[in-house]
Amino acid sequence: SEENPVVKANQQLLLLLPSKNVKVVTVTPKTTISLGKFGSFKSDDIIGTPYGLTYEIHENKTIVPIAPSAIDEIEDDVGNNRELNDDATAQTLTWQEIEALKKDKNIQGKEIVEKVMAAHSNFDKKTEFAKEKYQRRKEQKFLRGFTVLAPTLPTICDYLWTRDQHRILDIRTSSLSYILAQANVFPGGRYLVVDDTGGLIVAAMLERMGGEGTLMVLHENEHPALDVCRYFNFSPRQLSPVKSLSWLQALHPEETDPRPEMPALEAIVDGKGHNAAKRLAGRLKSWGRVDKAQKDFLEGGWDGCVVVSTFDPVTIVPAILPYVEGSRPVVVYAPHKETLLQLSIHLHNGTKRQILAPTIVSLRAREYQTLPGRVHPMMTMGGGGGWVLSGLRVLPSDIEAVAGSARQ
Amino acid sequence: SEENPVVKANQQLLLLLPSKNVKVVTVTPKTTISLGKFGSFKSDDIIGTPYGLTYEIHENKTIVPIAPSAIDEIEDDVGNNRELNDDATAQTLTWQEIEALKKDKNIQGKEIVEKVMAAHSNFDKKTEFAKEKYQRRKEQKFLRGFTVLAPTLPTICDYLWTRDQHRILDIRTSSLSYILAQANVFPGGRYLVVDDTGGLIVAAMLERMGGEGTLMVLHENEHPALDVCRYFNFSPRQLSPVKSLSWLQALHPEETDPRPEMPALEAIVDGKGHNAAKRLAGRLKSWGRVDKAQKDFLEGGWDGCVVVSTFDPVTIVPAILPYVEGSRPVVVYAPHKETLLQLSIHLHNGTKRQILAPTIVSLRAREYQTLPGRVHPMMTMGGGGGWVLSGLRVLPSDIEAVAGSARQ
Amino acid sequence: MSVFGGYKKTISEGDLVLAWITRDNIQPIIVTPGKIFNNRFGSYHHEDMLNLRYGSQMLSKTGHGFIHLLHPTPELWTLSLPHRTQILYTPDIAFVTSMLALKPGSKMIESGTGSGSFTHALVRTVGGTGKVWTYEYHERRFEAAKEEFIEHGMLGDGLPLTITHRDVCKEGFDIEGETLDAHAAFLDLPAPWEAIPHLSRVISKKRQIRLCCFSPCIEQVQRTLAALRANGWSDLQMFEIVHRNWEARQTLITPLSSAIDRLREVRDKRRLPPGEARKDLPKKRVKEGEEGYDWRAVSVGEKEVKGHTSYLTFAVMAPGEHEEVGGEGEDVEEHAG
Amino acid sequence: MSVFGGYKKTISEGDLVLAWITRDNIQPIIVTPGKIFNNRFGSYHHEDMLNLRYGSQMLSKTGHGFIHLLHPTPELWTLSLPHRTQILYTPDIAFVTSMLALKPGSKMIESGTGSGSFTHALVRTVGGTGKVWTYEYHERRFEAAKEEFIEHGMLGDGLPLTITHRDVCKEGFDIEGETLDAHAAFLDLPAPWEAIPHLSRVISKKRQIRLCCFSPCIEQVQRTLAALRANGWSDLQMFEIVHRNWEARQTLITPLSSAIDRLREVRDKRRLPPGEARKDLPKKRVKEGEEGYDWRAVSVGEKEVKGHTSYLTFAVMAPGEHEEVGGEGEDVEEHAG
Repeated sequence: SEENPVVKANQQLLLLLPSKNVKVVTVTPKTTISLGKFGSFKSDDIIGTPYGLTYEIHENKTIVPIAPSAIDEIEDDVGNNRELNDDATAQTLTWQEIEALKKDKNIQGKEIVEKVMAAHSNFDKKTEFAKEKYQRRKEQKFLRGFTVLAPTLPTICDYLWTRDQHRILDIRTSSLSYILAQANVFPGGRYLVVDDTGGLIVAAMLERMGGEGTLMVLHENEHPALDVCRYFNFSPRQLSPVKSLSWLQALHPEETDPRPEMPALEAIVDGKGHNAAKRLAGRLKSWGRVDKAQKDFLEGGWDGCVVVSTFDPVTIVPAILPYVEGSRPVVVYAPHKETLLQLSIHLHNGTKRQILAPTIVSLRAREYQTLPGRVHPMMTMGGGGGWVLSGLRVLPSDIEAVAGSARQ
Repeated sequence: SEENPVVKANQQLLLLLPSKNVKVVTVTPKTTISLGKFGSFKSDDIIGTPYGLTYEIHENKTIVPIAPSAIDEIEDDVGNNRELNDDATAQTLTWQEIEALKKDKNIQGKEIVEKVMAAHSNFDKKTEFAKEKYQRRKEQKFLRGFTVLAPTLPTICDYLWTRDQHRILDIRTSSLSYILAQANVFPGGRYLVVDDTGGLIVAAMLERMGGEGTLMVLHENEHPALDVCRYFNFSPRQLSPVKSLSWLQALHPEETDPRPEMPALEAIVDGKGHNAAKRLAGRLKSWGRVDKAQKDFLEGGWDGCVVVSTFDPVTIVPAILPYVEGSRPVVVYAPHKETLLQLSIHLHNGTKRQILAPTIVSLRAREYQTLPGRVHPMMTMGGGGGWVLSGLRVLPSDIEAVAGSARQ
Repeated sequence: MSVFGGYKKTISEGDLVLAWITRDNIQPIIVTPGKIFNNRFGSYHHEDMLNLRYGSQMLSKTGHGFIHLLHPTPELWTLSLPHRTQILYTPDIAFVTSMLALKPGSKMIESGTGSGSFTHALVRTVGGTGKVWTYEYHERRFEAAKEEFIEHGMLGDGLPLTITHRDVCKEGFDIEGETLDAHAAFLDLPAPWEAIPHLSRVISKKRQIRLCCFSPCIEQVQRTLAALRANGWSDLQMFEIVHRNWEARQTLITPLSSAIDRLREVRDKRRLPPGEARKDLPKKRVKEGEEGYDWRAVSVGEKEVKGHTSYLTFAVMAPGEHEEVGGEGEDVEEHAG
Repeated sequence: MSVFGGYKKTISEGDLVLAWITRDNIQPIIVTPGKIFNNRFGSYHHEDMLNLRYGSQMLSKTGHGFIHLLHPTPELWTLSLPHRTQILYTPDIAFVTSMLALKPGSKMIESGTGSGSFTHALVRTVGGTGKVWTYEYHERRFEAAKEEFIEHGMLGDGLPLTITHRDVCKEGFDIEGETLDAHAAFLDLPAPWEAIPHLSRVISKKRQIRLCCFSPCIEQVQRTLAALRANGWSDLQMFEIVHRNWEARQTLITPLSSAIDRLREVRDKRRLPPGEARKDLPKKRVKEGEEGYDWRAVSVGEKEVKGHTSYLTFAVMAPGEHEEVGGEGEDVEEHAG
């Protein structure tokens, strides 16, 4: 069974700030981690602690665990407090006075909030609910502290989407989860993946593989771009399923350089022999890695493929389909439905229906406000989320032999 | 102010049956209207009564107004009554016994329901809620009666959609309402309309015009297809804004036959003179109608256009745009988003941006179950509803003169 | 006749013009010669607007910016309102209008008036032969709406609109000296269940009456449903309008072969002796839709989707006698038939 | 290793094969030589399936019909279940799995087992190193699920699944002789608020615990939220998964000019003397995608859209001590902080 996860030295850590923004920090031992206006704390104080704790930062960078608030939402913009003229003039503390409070090291965030609330001239007129809302708003502004987030797929996906949704091709947790289910990702499976999101898809699949099986990454540049994996803090074992080939190496193995030859005798005797041998060893190792991955890929019989790419899937899917085993899923994501529409029509017309019932699905997780007495869908929701086409590779009775031979 | 509407002799009437299906009948005076297993009644008994009443049918085709049930829904399929084995064997009355009850003219529907419920062996085990649900189901089966529906746009649109959604191009109340709003339809406006739904769009616009203004119908066949209007039971005044032209008459007025000439003298003297004169009068009237409509259309300055067509809007909108006045709405509906996508790109590239900020909108009315303690969105909802592109015709500063001259 | 229920062709002095800068920035202007409308892209003199046709694109004096001079409509007016207040938007307004079966001649109750966005659409739809009674509790909002309605030619002698400063939950809808006999009602109130019992006094008994309650939270809907049942309303239906705006765009179609070509290029460059031209060719920036490339038409949803406006609860009162009964319905037993 | 967490290449005797007839008709078959699978398009002999590769299209003996022989997966299994029972579908299952952060090694509580559709996905995801405890109150359903799990190789010695016949609302989740220390829980119960207080005894205190409650009605969500607050759960979130299936189609692009051409044709025919060829040409039926015509690729939504499955309420328990407190939370004051 999985170990109880704790914060490790040198890991990437996602922290939730009182502003509800997420900040990524590196937990370098024996350093101070600064959260700007939300305070600073010592990295050693959190190493070895479980994920999910919330801390307030006190004097001298000390952190104190506090109870997470059960109601940790700010109400969405519902105009139910219309009677109150909630403008800036209602606040009787000046901006300078509040700043002075904030600079006073002897006053904690909670106290500032209380002072600010007490100084609000209309505060008594507010409904109980509005008071709470006001308090939460002020806490966001003045509290010093953070919550240690567990590096889960939804947390990381949301963080990346908020930072730059285009970089991850607009994918959201709902679509990504659906991809993992439709692709039937489990420990020990052998999957092909095309991932132009910087590694989010690879990471999500790796997490579900638990260090068993093979994940063949097909990439557009010389090396795969898998930066996103670092947020997941994978162990070497969890990373072990990854193999990779560039598209050139995968689809045109005949163009691969031959096995590096022994260097000429001169290279060894001219005094640089040691370096040359090392270089050779490196080149040999790299060649061997590619050679093995190519043999693996060409052997076929893969347990499914997941394509999330900036290249037209109409040109990708037919190229890799012969290497996918029968009754195994083909799952393609695109930020625009029209891209998958073309793919679907192409599959229907072009490849003798080797994909059973390709279906395009849109998935959105519609979030609700959960405040007591105030339940409703969020007034605004982020767009995006993309589209997923999925189907199963099948073997039409009349091309069975052909399909088989393509994969010898 | 609008008169209080009542059922009129010879009108088309929509009746809601206990099965929740809608049936259209013609209210011919002094006849019997049959609702099949839900009974028969005399047309005269409802002529002159207001819309919205619910009747039970008693002996001798007499109808008795009854209170509409406040809870008139059957619960959607939520599996909250899992414990009960609600299979056919739980009913101790045989099918034959129930049929005998139904045939007994002395027993009303409500009584049958009671007998059937009493005979249900598990009835006591059901929750209060499930009992009510069961009762409603049985009422649907055994009650004789109906509700007189007011011929409103939502009622008629739902009826047509259920009968044949393709015939009305998949349009639903939500999209149709949005079209009327975006097209700014009001009494006295002058609108162009292309309606390939059999008249639903025309009818909806006519209803909002209240007999004032002009509604120019552009049609693909020799005569406009406006059958749907009959469900709205319009008065002659309400219908008066309609004028119509075929596409040939509208866009190629030069091909219109010249004014019919006086017949040759022989036609009058050979004894058929009277008929020939009558024919001529008819042809002259028809020619005059077309001629007037053509002048109207070509004069331009229309207060907006609504296009709901089976023809590609890319070929329709540029053809009629010159006749639409500046700052007036252009609203196009299509059952598929892709059709409007092409139109939008065409408008952007092709016509020097004569339409301001064309936007494609999808609208769905998501219905909820409203039963006490059981509120949730309906488990299934009909698809469809289509897409609406809307924008405003504008006059780019550099083509103002050109645009003006097209409409002289 | 208000400008919100009629059209003009050209702009005259004193006209209300909506200056479209962007979709999110539409500014109302009363055309007043001598005045100048400024935005960060330029200046526009009101007198230059005179006699222009509505819909005209107007260039700024410097020629860098432009605006479009639009004719007011209830829909554009709604778009032009500052988004910070709770407004009824067109998708909801449009659906409610149809569900309440409004048309020329309809007699309609609205409370509260709020920003007046629905009121504009109502006045347009009921026309000169209908009636709209609107009620607003909040005094400042009442005053602002009244002033605006007068300015827009919607309020005044012989016009179909009446606005009343009133807490309808406490004082009901009666208007002295007037028999309302309303056909339909729309309640956008925090506690519609307090107002529902008052409706029976002011709605027509000769016809079917339609009601819509507009509530953001589900708990409000639940109490409203109970009150409707207790007060004899039937055919209870609840909807949410789910709408989304899309824009057409074109995206470049990039075939996999282009990746393979580039990989070959990189490989071939590496095979060159060190020092020889290894630098990449600068990537050319392609303009959307540029010729010589493959483009795919795609639809792109808004960035910020309106996830929810409000729940729309509809009910019908059958023709006939309806007494003031039932109160707010809080004592109604759950699952009661 | 269950067939629901592993793949085979070819079909052998005794294998579970899913015969795909249509998307709405997928039939499970245990391959038994001598048996015949019949549907209205033909007959398929089990022995002919032996040694075929999974995914093969199999023609019927008459050659008129065909089926596809598919490898079981939790997703296909869910699709194959009769739709009349309340099932968890893949879009919800997938989202819940991610939100509960399930992966190989996770220890998971599920109640009730229901149709077992989620259980199949859970067993696949937690793998051989994880644990799934599932509880079912309804006896007949418990027996059916147990039998099915055994048949599917998911239940048995050394396997990660445990099924218990239990009303968890009354008796809680404890299993004699076992320390659960679960990481996550999923409650698909009519009254999850009755089960929530029992969770604290069986969840790990050394880590963050995640919970999901699956409820069709909003009133259930409201009571669940109150119970979660009263029992120390935080980070309450509620979602609905809105999903829709689309199919690609091609529609004919008909230009307006074709209408005008036809109008001319009709006019010209009428000008002919009566009696001369006036009959219309028969309309040719065009096949979708046929060459020589203009086609537009369009997406068509399902006819019957799943409007709602359930509300998904999520909550988190921070690491540390959590006592049995709070009960069902019904006495929690509204708006309490």
